Amino acid sequence: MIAFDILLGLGLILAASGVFLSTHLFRSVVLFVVFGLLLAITWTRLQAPDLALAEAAIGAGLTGVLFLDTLGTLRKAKQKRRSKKEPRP
Amino acid sequence: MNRTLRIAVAGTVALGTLYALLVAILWVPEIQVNLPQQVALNLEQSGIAHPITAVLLNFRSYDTLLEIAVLLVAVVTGLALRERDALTASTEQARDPMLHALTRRLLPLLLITSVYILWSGSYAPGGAFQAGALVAAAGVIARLAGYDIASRADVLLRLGLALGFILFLTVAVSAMLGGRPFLNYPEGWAGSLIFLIEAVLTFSIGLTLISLFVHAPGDSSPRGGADDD
Amino acid sequence: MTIDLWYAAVGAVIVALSVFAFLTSKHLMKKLLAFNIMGSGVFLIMVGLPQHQHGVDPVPQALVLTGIVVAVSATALALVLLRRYVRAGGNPAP
Amino acid sequence: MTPILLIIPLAFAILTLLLPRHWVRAIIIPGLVLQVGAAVLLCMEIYQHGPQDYALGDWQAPLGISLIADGFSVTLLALTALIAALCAIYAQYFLTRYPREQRYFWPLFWFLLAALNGIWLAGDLFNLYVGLELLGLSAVGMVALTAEKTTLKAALDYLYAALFGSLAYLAGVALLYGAYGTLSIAQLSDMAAANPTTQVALALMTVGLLLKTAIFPLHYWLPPAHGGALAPVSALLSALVVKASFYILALLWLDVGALAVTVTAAQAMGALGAGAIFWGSWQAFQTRQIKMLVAYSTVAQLGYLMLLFPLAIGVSEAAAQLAWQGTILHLLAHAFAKAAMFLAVGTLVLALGHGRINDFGGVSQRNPVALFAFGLSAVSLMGLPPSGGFNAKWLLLQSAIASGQWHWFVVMIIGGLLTAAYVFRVFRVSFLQSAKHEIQDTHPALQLSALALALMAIALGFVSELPLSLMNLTDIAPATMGGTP
Repeated sequence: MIAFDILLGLGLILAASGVFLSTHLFRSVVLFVVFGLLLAITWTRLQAPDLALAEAAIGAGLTGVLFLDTLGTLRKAKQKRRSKKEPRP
Repeated sequence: MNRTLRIAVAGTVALGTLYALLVAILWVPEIQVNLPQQVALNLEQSGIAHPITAVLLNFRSYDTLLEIAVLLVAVVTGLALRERDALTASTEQARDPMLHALTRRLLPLLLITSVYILWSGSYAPGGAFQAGALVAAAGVIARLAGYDIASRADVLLRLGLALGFILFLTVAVSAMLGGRPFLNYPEGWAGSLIFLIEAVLTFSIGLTLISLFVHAPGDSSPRGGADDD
Repeated sequence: MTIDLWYAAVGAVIVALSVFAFLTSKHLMKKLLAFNIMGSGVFLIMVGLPQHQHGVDPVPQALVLTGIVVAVSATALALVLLRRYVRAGGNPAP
Repeated sequence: MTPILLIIPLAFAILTLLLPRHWVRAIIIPGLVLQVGAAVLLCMEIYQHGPQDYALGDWQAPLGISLIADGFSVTLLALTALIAALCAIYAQYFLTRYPREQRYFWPLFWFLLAALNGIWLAGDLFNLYVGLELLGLSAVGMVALTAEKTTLKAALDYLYAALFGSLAYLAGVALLYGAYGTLSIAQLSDMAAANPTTQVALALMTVGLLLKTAIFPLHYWLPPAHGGALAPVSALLSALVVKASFYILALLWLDVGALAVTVTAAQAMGALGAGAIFWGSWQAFQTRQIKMLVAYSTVAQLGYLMLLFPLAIGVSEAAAQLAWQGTILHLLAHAFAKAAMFLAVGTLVLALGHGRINDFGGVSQRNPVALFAFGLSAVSLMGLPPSGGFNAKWLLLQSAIASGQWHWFVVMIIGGLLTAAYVFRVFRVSFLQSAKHEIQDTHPALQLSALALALMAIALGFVSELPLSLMNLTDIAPATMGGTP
């Protein structure tokens, strides 16, 4: 039991570091969702099932989708800017 | 700016924060007030058997009222910054038949689950916010599959967004008309009123989160012309 | 050490990491990710520290629930602003 | 009575969101009258019966949340109602040029007022967090309304600062709850002792609130946000919004954590204030855009508020009392003067079609009322008599003398001179040079609402006794005056 908590805590820290260290934004967002899911498990360990539910649905789920969606538009905007630049160098 | 300097400053601040927080946590003084005990003692009077829902919608309902105002402010700003053309364009692009079929099965499931979570909130984990998030998830999936919801009917949309807040505020104010304090529930009615508020809130929260997603400015259209009303 | 205190300490580490990331990262999306993770760290402290002292406490759990909803509203608003800013020709990683 | 001041703005926020346009225009004035009336009534009630504690939902703190209406908070409620009313009248005419922004301006405006009133009345630390977030998000929304590239960037920077600041604040709340098990401000100020947890909590909250108050060197977000927003928005932000986080800061240092703060820390806060005064004034002197000048002037004037901490902590009761009174007056006078200045400048920019100070020539002939309002508010900002600003600075100077802290005396004197320097830049150009470009006429309501606010800043010099006697009716004052280490 204790070993599980230690691992889970370290997992949270690792996932958070991964989000920050990753050079690809897409990978950061995926790791962010992983972090959210680990946090949801953590809440059950802290006897807070409501928070586990909310974290999985809102924290990881909805926020993750919002981030991914924005990432898509940012990428498109970048491509558009590039394609605009190319015809007139 | 000078990158090394930036990292050095950030590192110092972060290490200082870590040290301070750890000291504060490890040398925490013995707690004096036992609030969980008070919650337990007053739980019966609150009309709700699940302590967290009781705190959120009765003991500290004022926090929740303001929190819904925060959601509304976010969505009002989102509406103010939306673009007319963004919506139609992105609806066209995403008519994936696979996703469409999947959505058809998934949507009812999500909605039923959200009703269950809402209902269970009065005695077990669950409640308006989690249920609202599920409604929103259903909406987002439907949106990705190409269903057009929560889009144009402007006045109706705004009414739907505000409905939960309106009901909450009305119940809270009507207490004052009966000579009781703001945000008080009439005796014996607390449980049912809270459930009613939560049900409407679930709808409004779901709609709010969906429209924050749907109305987010995209880049699918060529021009950013944004005229409203 | 109770598991509650352990998770509060983990929260402290996460907050410190996010502060570093918030101050060093340039991309506005990454700063927003840092804000969200920092919030989670604060929430862990908020629930873990009192529970370490007197067992399960519904009050901070309810507060964190409020905090999560506020955080998602703020994130959604920030993303709307960010998208609109990029649409207007702004650079998300100044 | 007390919660009425929350219900009015919340209800009008919803009404302005849902009603059709012409209805919205029609209900603004009645809403403002209601709000001002309720604030005045509450002031009178507190004046007659003393501070009130209102248990929301009939749940006593710490289980429930209470609203605390004391002399300090009702003064701020009245200030908010007055300034908001005049800004709203201005906005009704100003926004006719911005039909799109107008739709969403009003709901955000009322939510902003609800957040401000909620903060002035809050008796609970976590509730203050929710209030701060409501305030921050509605302020950011108002800055972003015009959706131009520069304002969007300003709004983003503002939002990030606000979010980071409130998280730091929340971390402190988490620690305090972990240490004492309560969130009630009244209870915490009885219990909070000088231990590491309390001190770390206070430090975190202080950093967060300094960021939100835009105190030097954490002011970077303020000038673009306040300088780039629409004129009525800038006025509300500079006059009221930044004061909310300062109010919480004062509450924490002088009430909740009075036993945990040290004299050294208080002097350090004063040093930040001095830095703000010098840096803000210097930047205001340098900038070429009139709105940026006014925004940097806010950075400088906020510095004076920070002087409360060294002047009130670790000194005699009499000196602390003077510092406290001077700070309140400064807060009020700056709110009136700065709102007037932003509205006046907004009118001038509208008339000229640009905001370059060096091309302000001739504006004195075509827009004399707006320029006069600018001048009157400048008098108060510089601290010249007769004005609220003069009385405030006089009290602060006396407090510095009473506690023998001559260094703060010098800072304030230099600050006044620097203010004069950047303000006279504007006058020199607008009086001495003649018009290069065509200057348009502006609606009289725009000029008059600015003038009304400026006159209030001056009038405060004659009725300073009123807020000060109200302020004595506070729960905070005794702890402040006696609670020095």
